[in-house]
Amino acid sequence: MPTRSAGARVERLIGASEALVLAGASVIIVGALSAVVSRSPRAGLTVQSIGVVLLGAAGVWVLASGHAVGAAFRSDVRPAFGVDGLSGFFLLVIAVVGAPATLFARDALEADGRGRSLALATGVFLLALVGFVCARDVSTFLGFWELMTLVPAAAILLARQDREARHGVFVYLAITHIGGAGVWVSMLVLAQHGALGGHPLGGGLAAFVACASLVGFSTKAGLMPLHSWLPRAHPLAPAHISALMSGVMIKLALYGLVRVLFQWLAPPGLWVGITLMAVGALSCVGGVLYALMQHELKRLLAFHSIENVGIVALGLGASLVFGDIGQPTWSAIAFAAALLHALNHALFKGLLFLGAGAFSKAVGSLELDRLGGLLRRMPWTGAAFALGAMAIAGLPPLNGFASEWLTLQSLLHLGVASHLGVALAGALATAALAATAALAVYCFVKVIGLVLLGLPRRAECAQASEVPVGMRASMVFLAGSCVALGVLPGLLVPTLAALGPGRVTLPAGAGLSVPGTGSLPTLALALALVVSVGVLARLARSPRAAPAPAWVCGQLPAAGLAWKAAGFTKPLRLVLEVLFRAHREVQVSVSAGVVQSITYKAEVPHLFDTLLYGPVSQAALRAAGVARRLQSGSLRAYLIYLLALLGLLLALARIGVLG
Amino acid sequence: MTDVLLIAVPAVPLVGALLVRLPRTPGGADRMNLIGANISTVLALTASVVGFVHGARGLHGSWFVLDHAGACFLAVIAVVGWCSAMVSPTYLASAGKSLFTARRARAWYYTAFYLFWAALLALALVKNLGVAWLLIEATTGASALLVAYSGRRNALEAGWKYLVLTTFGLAVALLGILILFAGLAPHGGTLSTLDWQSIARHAGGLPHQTALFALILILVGLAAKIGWAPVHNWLPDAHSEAPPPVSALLSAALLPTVMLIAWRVVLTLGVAVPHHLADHLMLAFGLASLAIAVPFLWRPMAWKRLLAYSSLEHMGILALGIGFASPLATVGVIIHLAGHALAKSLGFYTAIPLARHDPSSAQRAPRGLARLSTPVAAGAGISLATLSGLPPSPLFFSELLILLGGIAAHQITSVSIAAVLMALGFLGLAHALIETLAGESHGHRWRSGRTVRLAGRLTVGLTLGLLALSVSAYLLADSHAGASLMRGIA
Amino acid sequence: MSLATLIAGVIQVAGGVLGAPAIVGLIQHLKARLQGRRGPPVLQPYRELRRLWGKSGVAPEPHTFIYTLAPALAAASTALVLLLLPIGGHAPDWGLGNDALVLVGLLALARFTVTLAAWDTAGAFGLMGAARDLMFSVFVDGLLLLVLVLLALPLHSTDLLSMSHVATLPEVWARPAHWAAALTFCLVILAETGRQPVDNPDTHLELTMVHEGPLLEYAGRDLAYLQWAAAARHWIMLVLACELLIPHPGPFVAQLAVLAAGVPALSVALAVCETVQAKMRVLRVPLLLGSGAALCLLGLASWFAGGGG
Amino acid sequence: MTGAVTWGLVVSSLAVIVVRRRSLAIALVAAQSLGLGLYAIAQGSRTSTALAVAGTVLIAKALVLPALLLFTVRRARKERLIATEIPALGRLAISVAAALAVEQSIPRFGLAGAGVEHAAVGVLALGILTAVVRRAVLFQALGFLIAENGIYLTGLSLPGGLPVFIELGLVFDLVVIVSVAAAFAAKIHEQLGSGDSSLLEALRD
Repeated sequence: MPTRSAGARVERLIGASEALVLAGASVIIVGALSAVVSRSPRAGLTVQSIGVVLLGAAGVWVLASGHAVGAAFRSDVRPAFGVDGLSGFFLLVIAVVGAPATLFARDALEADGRGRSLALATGVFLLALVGFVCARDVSTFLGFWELMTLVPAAAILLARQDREARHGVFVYLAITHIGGAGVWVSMLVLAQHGALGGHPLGGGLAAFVACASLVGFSTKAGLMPLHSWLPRAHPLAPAHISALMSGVMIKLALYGLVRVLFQWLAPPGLWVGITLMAVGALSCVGGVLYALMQHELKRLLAFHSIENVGIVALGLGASLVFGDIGQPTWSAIAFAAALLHALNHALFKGLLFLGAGAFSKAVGSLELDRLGGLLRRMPWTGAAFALGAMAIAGLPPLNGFASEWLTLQSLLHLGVASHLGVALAGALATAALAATAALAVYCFVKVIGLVLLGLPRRAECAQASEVPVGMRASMVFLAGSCVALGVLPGLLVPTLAALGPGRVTLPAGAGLSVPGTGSLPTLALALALVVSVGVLARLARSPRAAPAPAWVCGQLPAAGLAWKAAGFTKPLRLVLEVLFRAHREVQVSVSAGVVQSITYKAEVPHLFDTLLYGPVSQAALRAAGVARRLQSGSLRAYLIYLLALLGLLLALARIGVLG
Repeated sequence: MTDVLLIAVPAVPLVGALLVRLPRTPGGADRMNLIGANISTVLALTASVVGFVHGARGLHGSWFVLDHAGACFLAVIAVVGWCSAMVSPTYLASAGKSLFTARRARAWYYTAFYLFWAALLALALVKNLGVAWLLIEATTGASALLVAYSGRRNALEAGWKYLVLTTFGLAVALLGILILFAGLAPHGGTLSTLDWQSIARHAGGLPHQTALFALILILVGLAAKIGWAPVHNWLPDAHSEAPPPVSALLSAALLPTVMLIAWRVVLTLGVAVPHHLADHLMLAFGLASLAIAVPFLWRPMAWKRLLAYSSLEHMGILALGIGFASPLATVGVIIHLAGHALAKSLGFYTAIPLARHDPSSAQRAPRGLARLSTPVAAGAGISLATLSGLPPSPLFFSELLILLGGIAAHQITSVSIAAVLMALGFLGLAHALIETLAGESHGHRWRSGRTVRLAGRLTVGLTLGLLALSVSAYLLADSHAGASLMRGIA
Repeated sequence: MSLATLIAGVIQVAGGVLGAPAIVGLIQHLKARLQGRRGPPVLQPYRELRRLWGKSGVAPEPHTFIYTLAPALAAASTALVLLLLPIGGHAPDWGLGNDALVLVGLLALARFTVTLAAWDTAGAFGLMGAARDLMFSVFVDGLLLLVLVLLALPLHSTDLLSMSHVATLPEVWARPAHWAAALTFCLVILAETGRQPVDNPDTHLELTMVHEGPLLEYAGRDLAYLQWAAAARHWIMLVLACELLIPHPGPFVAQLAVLAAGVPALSVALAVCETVQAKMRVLRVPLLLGSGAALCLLGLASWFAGGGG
Repeated sequence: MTGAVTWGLVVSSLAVIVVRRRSLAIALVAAQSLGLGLYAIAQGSRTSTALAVAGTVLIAKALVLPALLLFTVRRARKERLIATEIPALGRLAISVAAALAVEQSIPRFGLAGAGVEHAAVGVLALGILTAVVRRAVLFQALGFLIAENGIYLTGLSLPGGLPVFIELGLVFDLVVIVSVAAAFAAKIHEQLGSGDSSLLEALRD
């Protein structure tokens, strides 16, 4: 009896969640279309957000119930859709960013043709993301994979057509497509060998597929050294599209990687995990280092996406390595850590990009050195932005800390593993991640300081006004969920660990109690922190503080004298001169012995562009130029080609090469 | 019944070629063209339907064979030819002086056009290698005149190169055919010895050397006509200088149809040479064409020249699909053929308003169409996006199927190289797409004249066709069409 | 809750809150003596705290709630760290766990708030110090984590209690890995407590300040919080050193004795070090810390060379 | 007889490559075709159809086409080849070498005699080479005729000869192509004022 009733309940669940998925998708379609037909995109975007929420609910439902709905993965090319636990989780990721993003766009987009087409693009983008997660056969998978790349490009071009935008979009498409060849090859091989259908691929081919998929997916995920498109493309897009790109799209590339490495390949061997960890370490350190040197807010945030994707990759790599050295529990923990960080990054990076959008709507340019003092002018946006910054900097008691703690723990336990090589890798990765966290703190102290605090450096900042309620609400929602996940990560982690290899079950609870650690009781920590801060602050309030100007050697504080990004990061730039190769020029124009003006220009070149991408593309173009000489225009040359081809083939046949 | 129908398929345009000379006024010629085009198209489409309905084993007649593959090609040739015929009056109206005296120009154009079309339609049906060769040579004669129609110096040059290169190539192919004939002479040295079926039947008994050299000579010769690298050099010139309707017919119908002949040669003669040599030759041609196309696609080019080089790329992809010789790849080839035909002809048709409103577009790459004219921009954009294989275009699915088939045929190396080359080629098309639609454009919006309206109508129609194609490709890719497509031929 | 844990809890709180300033006082006194001055008495810090507690704070223009909350937040997070520390291998369960990484995170939070407050007042000197402090923290955190890896080797745990248990095992004496960790941790102590050669806490020249810089604007109880937090950081580091690194016998009482002897001894060592060492160029510090990292990796290798655990 | 014909064919093809005047070259090609035609008639004297076919081919190739080409040349009287050609000996050397290379790499494929096979393939190659080494567009048309003659020789020496349909079709195609070529040549003369194919290099990348 109970089993039957349980079965019936499962049936109900499945029916319900399937219905939710369909409903959500169709509602998004309706929203996308209505955005075009109606005069203003607002209604359409609202509908889209509803649809995304429905899909997220379906995802959570599947994740919680643990019963996949729809079709299972299949190796032939018959179209199929379905949702299992992993897809459900990523549906949740899509939803938690998609809903606020659409809500934000509702107030951010103008009610003109461009606004309407952007709303349409947003809807299509959401559908592409959802479709990619729900695809269950190779052609659907690859189709939505490509769409997922293209729609943002189209959205960028819809928003702006200047030279910079066109070039950025081209670089984006170019790099992702060349890398995408890896995805194509690996997916086709997997499909053709029945790996999607549930017979994991092993043997020599598996290594090839692993390499191809690593190249392909990590290009799209923006892992170094294949990241060069990311800091170009993300800043160009409209804020809510950037949020979706940075928060969701690059995560879905990792979703693909997880599918290939954890599900469709037989355990591929130690080297894959180590490689993934190396790439992850490079990405997180390199990403945050370059982020520190940026002077434009959205570009800085884009580099931080590289950093955080790197952290996720570290977790996944650690999980693979643990699996290979026979520690299923830690393998599952590392896996859960990676997924949790993916979700967290989606939350706070979405929040930060939306905040950047709000600032640019309020004051225009996002040059860090020309902002300031916005916290007083835009309290809601400012506070939410600051919270997001704290979260991405990995500070307790916010969500970034929870996932980075879990990742660090797994790396550290890799460091105490029983092989020297693995242990060294683990120790180095641990140190790298710790340094990354500290660098992130450095970077976001700089960001908050330059954007929100101090004196306004521009007239617009002095009269900036708070953005409309819809935009505020979306940011507040994201900030709230950052806090919630920071306080209650334990509700999610066991589920995620169960998705991972080994199907390990962890003790549930508000905080994270992991064997081999001193446990992270997030809730208690948060409460203790809040209470003690409250008490101490209350005590500090009396006697009253006396107003006084800040101490700048007796002068009055002036915006012109205020510190800028370059100055604040100078110590690090000097220490790491070798890496940054910064060059600067100071021009002092003196006339009649009096200094008339001093111009100072300094920049940190992106070494990957100057040393890797630049030369390669130059060489390729030169080679192409040489190859084009083939079309010399001389008919006689062409006839010689004909004779030569004929002679070559005949000769080959004659000497028996062609059998 | 079928015999009559199939005789009529090439005969009607042949008659049309003569009838269009009767009317004295341009308008009359146009009307005659309209009638002839509609009748021929209806006949050809009926024939292809007949072929689909009971062509699983191929309908064999006195001079023709109609199988699934042939039916597909027939349909494509019919549709593209119809579109080109419909477009021609608008082109002729907007075109300036021509190779021929103004009074007879239109008549000459239509005559050559219909001869060309008739030859193509017949080519999809013939069951005999020798006859096929004669027809191919005939297409050269007819289309060379059309290529040079505009009479400009460049057009003359292009036409001349086309004529010389392809005729020499075909001479080589003919030598191959004669060698094959000599080899088959023991089995009755009559014309029917060169029927596909008899070749297939007796190929096994051929002396290995004879078969090998015949195959090489025939493929090299046909390659010069198909436009496979490295003997493709006439292709960009001819496509970029010919009148747009003719370019469409050349790129979308002529090249694939000649490839059909090559395909049949490979299928029938391939058994006589050891370890899939024929397939490997196809793969070599395919990869070479892809590789050669890339550096040219990377350079900003005049619109039609860009399309021409993309034709080179797609002929390479088709060659790959044929060379992989697995059912999935074969389905992919057919879808690719049809999708490429629709998209490419759409692209060439948009060149008409382009040339009308922006004469410099014959030399420079077009820029910023989106701001100049929505229908033209839509046409150009959809055509380029489809040609670069972006979803949801049919070419996306066909390329996927072809590569999948390649892996099924254990050609992982070729598949990987092809995937990378396609991605590299995509760079060029993507750049062209971005600049064509969003680049800086000068001048104010084009007013929607006749040519622009035409572009709009064609865009709508062909886009619907493309969508239908992709839907069917997406849903029916896994059906067992592939096997029958491959079997029916011999 | 056993007697041991009760005592441990008392010492956690009392030592951290009341004892910490004494360490600073002791170091300053000894330093003065070693330099031949009379110097302030050991209890000077308490007097200063009392004085500050009576004074009113300063609200510089411009500032936001961040400036206002920073001292409380810094003090609070430091105070929470106190509750994570093992005392004599025991600690009461405050419900906060005893994880080493949580400790690191809370210290980072304190640093974050203080440096942010420096931005809030837009004063140049505070930012100068903040930038340097954050730059150091990059290397210090990496180093600290390496030390933790080494300490977690024997029992595969980052729980501070089990780590302190490691130090009581007899074989720990023979472990190069442990000594490498100990040596490296000394560098971490110097950096975290802001002592020479990394920083000079007694400087009054704004241009050379690191930890003191962001405190410039503060007065009254805010400053009291911050100064106490600085002192508490001394306590935390020294207690960690005694508990995790100085090998010591197992019994609780003995461990307490070690603690009672160790903290003053280490303070003396700090004072001596400050006297003999000149302040290093800011840019040289990372090199120093880097050498520590190399040492840690050697230790790790030696652990496996020694057949692991 | 066969030997004589093949040698005549080869020699005349080489001569076309060497000679300077276009009318002379046309005459040589006409002579080639004539020889082949007579050979065909002599061979095909058994059946009347074969005779008829051979006759038509003879007429078409030995009379009509040369006449057509000569007409073109006459129309473009004021011929001035700007660019200088490769010296005659050089042309000869290149062509002979390339032709030998090609025909040596073809194995026996079952014609009457090895000599004929080599001659046929060689002449085909020489036809292409004529188009390569000579600049004038007219020679490219002639080259095609020569190549076709080589193939025709193959056809003649096939056991049982060529099927009638093919043979007639060949001639028909030949006429079409050559007349189109002649038209082109005339137009090119009109526009460029010279038949120098090296002026036709405007289309390039």
